[in-house]
Amino acid sequence: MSSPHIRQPASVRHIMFTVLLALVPGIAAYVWQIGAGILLNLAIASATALAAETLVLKLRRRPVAITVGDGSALVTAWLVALALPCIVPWWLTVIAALIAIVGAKHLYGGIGQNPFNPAMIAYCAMIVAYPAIMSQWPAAGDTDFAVQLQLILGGSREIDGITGATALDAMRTGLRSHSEVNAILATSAFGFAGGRGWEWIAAGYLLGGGFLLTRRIIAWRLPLGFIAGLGGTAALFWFISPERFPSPLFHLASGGAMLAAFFIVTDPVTSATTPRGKLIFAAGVGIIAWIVRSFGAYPEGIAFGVLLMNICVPWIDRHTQPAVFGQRQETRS
Amino acid sequence: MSYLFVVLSAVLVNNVVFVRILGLCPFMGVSKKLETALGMGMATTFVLTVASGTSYLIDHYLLAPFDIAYLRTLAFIIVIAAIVQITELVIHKTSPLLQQVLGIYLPLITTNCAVLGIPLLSAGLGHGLLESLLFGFGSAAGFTLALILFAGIREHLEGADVPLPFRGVPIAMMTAGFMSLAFMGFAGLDRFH
Amino acid sequence: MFAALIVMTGIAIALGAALGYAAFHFKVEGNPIAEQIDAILPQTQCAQCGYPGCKPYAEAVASSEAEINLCTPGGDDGARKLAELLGREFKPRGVTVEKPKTVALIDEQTCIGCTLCIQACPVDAIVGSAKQMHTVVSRICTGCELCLPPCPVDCIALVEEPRTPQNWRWKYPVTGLKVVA
Amino acid sequence: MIQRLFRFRGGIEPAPHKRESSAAPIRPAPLPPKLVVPLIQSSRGAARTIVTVGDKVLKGQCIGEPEGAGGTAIHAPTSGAVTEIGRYPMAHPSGLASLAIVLESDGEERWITPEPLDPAHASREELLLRIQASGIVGMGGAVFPSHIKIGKDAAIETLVINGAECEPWITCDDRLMRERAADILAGAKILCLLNGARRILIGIEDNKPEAIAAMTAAARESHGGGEAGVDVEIVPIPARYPAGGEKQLIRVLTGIEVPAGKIAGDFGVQCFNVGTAHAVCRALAHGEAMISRIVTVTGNVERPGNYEVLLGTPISSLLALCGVRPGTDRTLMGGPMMGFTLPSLDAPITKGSNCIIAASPALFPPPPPEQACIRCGTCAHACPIGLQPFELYWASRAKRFDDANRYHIFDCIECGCCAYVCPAHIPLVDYFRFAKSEIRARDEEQKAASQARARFESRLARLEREKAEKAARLAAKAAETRASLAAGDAALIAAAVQRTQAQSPDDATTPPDPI
Repeated sequence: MSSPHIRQPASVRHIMFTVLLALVPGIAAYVWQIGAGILLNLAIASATALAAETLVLKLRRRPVAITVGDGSALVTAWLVALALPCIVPWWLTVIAALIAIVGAKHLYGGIGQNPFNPAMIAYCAMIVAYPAIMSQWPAAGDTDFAVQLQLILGGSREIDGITGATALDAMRTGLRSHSEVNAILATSAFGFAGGRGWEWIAAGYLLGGGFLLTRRIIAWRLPLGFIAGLGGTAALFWFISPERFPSPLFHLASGGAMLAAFFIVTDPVTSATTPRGKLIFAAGVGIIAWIVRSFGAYPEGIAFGVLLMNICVPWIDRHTQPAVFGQRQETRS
Repeated sequence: MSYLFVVLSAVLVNNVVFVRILGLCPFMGVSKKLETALGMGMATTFVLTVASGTSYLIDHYLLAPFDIAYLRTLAFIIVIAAIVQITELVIHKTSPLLQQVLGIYLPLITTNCAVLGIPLLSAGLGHGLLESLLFGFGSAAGFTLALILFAGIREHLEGADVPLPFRGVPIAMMTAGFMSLAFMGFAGLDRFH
Repeated sequence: MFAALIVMTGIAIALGAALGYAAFHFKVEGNPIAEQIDAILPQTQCAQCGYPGCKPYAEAVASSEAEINLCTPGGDDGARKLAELLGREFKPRGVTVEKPKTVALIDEQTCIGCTLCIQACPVDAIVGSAKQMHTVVSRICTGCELCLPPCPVDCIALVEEPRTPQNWRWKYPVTGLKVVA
Repeated sequence: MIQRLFRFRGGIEPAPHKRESSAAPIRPAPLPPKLVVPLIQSSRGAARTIVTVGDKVLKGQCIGEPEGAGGTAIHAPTSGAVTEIGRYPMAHPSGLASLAIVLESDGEERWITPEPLDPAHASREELLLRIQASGIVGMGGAVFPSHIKIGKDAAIETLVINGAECEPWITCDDRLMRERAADILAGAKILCLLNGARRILIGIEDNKPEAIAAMTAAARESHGGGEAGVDVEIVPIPARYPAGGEKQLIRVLTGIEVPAGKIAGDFGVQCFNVGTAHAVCRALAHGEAMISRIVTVTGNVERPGNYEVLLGTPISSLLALCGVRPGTDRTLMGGPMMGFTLPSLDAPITKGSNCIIAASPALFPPPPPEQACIRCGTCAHACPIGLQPFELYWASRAKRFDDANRYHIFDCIECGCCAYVCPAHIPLVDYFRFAKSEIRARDEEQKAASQARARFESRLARLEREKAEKAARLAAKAAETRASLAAGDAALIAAAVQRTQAQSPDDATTPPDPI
């Protein structure tokens, strides 16, 4: 055995379970505002993820207990479930969780070695493969668990009035038909800041994010960079033309912005690791998210932003290496 | 503005590798190291820009007047092959520095289908000379971008404990697929005005 | 029809002429790749690759005459480096056991001073003169074994370098991750 | 003057565990019957033995002369007889053996007559020679020969005396400062004479108030003695590992960051350990060569404390003195952050051995199994050098040594902060040590290869030249022959013809080549 001979009590397991704990307020708000269907999705995703991870580790003859027990598969599963619409049929959640755990994580060697955020790979794959299902969300104000259960179990999706568009969708469609922002915001899908009910969920994520920040589980530069990138770009265009571009508050309170800010761009494995790189990475995600939301073909651009910036991470890290001890001085003299 | 749009669209929205799925051979072959990826990208950019311009000239002034546009593919192939060869010879002799950077990649470019595909696409889209040049340059820049980013990830992956059956090319293909998925996020941007 | 033939022929002739002109006027001698290959080779000059020394082997590899995995002292590591430099596919050498670095040692009791080993040594690492005992300068010796066959009394042996704190190496950490490699 | 302090990045605050051994005063360790003094004591060179088996030596008598400029002398730790000069296991993680002089003590402890040297009346060269001849090396653990460091001709402004002792468990410098403050100060002033520094900064971690008080009192006293010209300041610094690293301490005290590969002297600063300063004072003012040092013995022992131990004392006998408790599974030399597990307890105490820790699983739990790195960056946060340890780990694990170099692996001081904080329990430092020794070996091979290439090419050139010379000689001879032919020397022709004829039948009888 070699030095150091003492170690601080810290573990990956502790980090992961703290993250799960921090997701609880957001999930509680979700259940309260949108309905309990999300709990079922969380359970499906968790079970699939844990089973898939166990199977892969067994196949590869790697230690199972310690790796499954670290909780990282659960974090991925929860993020997948929270990113998908909460009324997707059960098989879609299963496929998404499988893609995340097996395709995006274990094919690269397991935790810590995947270049792409597994949850976002799953989300993008699903939105590209099943665009129709992926754009159906519970209609605003409809929190009936029985209906959601029926949809999740694969019930017919043809009934109007059960599913509805998200705030981002409504905003897009409205703007495409040349309505003004304020007129669109007055419709029923919107609450006081973002989608009706969704601003409470965003607040829940914000609360959990604050908890993670105080526990130093996540690096503050990542959420800050993301919020600055998304909010800053939105603010700029909103300032230029408030009729055609919604406010930064709307952007930050709708869709998965808060979930992304504190739980997705903060994934240490796939984000940039240098101090400056973290800011660049997260701001890039925010800017791309805004561009895709405003001009692209998909209603939510955060997932694509994350993947595109994941691609750039080696490049960002390479060019933002911090100065080592004594280096700054040397360049000065 | 619209010219800038041609370039941006060619680089990001219709990325030659991730969206058009062209030029995969050098994309997989020369992306193991960042330095070589950069060299390959620069060489391709140079050749593709020149090839786009020349192809336009051949198409516009030779094939069109004689009404033999159906020979486009054939004509472009020999022209591009010859250009690459001549470029290599000239660079080899005149600029040892460029030869060091681009030298071993130039012969490989002859087999890059993107170099043929882009002029053909360009001719099909009815681009003018400047547009053809920009389209060629933009596509090649997109190719270079894809190559560099891919090389960065592959270099990193060399340290990863990838399952044995997936080591090497399989995981690289998977990665290219995921990158392609990411670039789909740009879909629709070129249609927005 | 004729227009097509004429145009295509014209293009072909024009390009052919241009290529011929270029090939003639821009001809270059020398191959800088050989130098780069030579820099990778371990310079034992052992000739185990079948070429008389490292430089000739480098030139053979550069002109695609030789495989890149012929160098025994370089091992798989060296072959991998060559593969990377030349963009060729890496081929394992088959021999997986890496030999520790050795140096030649002359048994001074047995040596008869024939100078044959001195003539064989590619790096002049053996000193001595006729009828005098020879000795190996172990700092310079590359362990190429070329001095073994000429010795008429078999007084040369290859010995492992002694381990000292200076050349002692830390081992690769034993990782708990892999239960079965 | 109130000293402004600077911060270094990173660092950790492990539990200090200093009280265990710092309470009791320094005790002399009893004389062991047999002492093993290795010839390698400094990091730069060995000593050459000047005694033979059977020689009787006195305590403090030189038994090994410095070999080369970097060597330092070694001395007999006690009086007695040389019984053997042979290879013995040394206190090194490798457990390799090295040449050592074995001394059987006669129990009389008869000193050689000491010859003090008054620094005020000696030339710089004399002082340097004396430091080398007294075998003084850095006592902080690096064992760098002091005469080389102090002998550098550099414009030194500040002398930093390192009393930080940031590693947990170790208290030998603490006790030394409490008990021998005056000697340390005197040694520091001699060092100032040698390097021309105008001020002395003595950095002590603020968890050692008694040491700070003792040093402050000594400084006040000596100042009262009228020695002007050199400012002495005792600076309490925040306890934060690795504040006692030379470059970290210099950073904290002066704000100067000395980059890797440079020495502090280039920046007008020199740093010596308190133990070194003390040894300099003993060597010059008292004429005593370095034959003992203070060693902390602590951990899972009955009587932890600090002992003045003769060099060459076997570690096992030192441990026996303190009473090792049951449950001890290994013994560490050095602190728990940077020390190593001793491969053998027969190894002797050397000049760099500051601490011996009896380790038990209760005090030093075995590391939990290594998990995968999640790139959380905790290690980068803790690194005092500002490196990215997870990148270094990634590169070292995959044996991508060029990458490791790009991420400045040789700036790593192996302080262990990264491994201490790692939530995945990765032995990061092990990976870095592995990568460093591989890279060093590769560089050596590269050097050897280019040397071999040069020799091979010059040999080829020589053979070529010899061939050309031979050809030229032959050509000259042929020309001569032709000239004599032209002169019509018929006799010569006849002789030649005869020779040829005499040979040709032989040629005909040789069997044809089977191929």
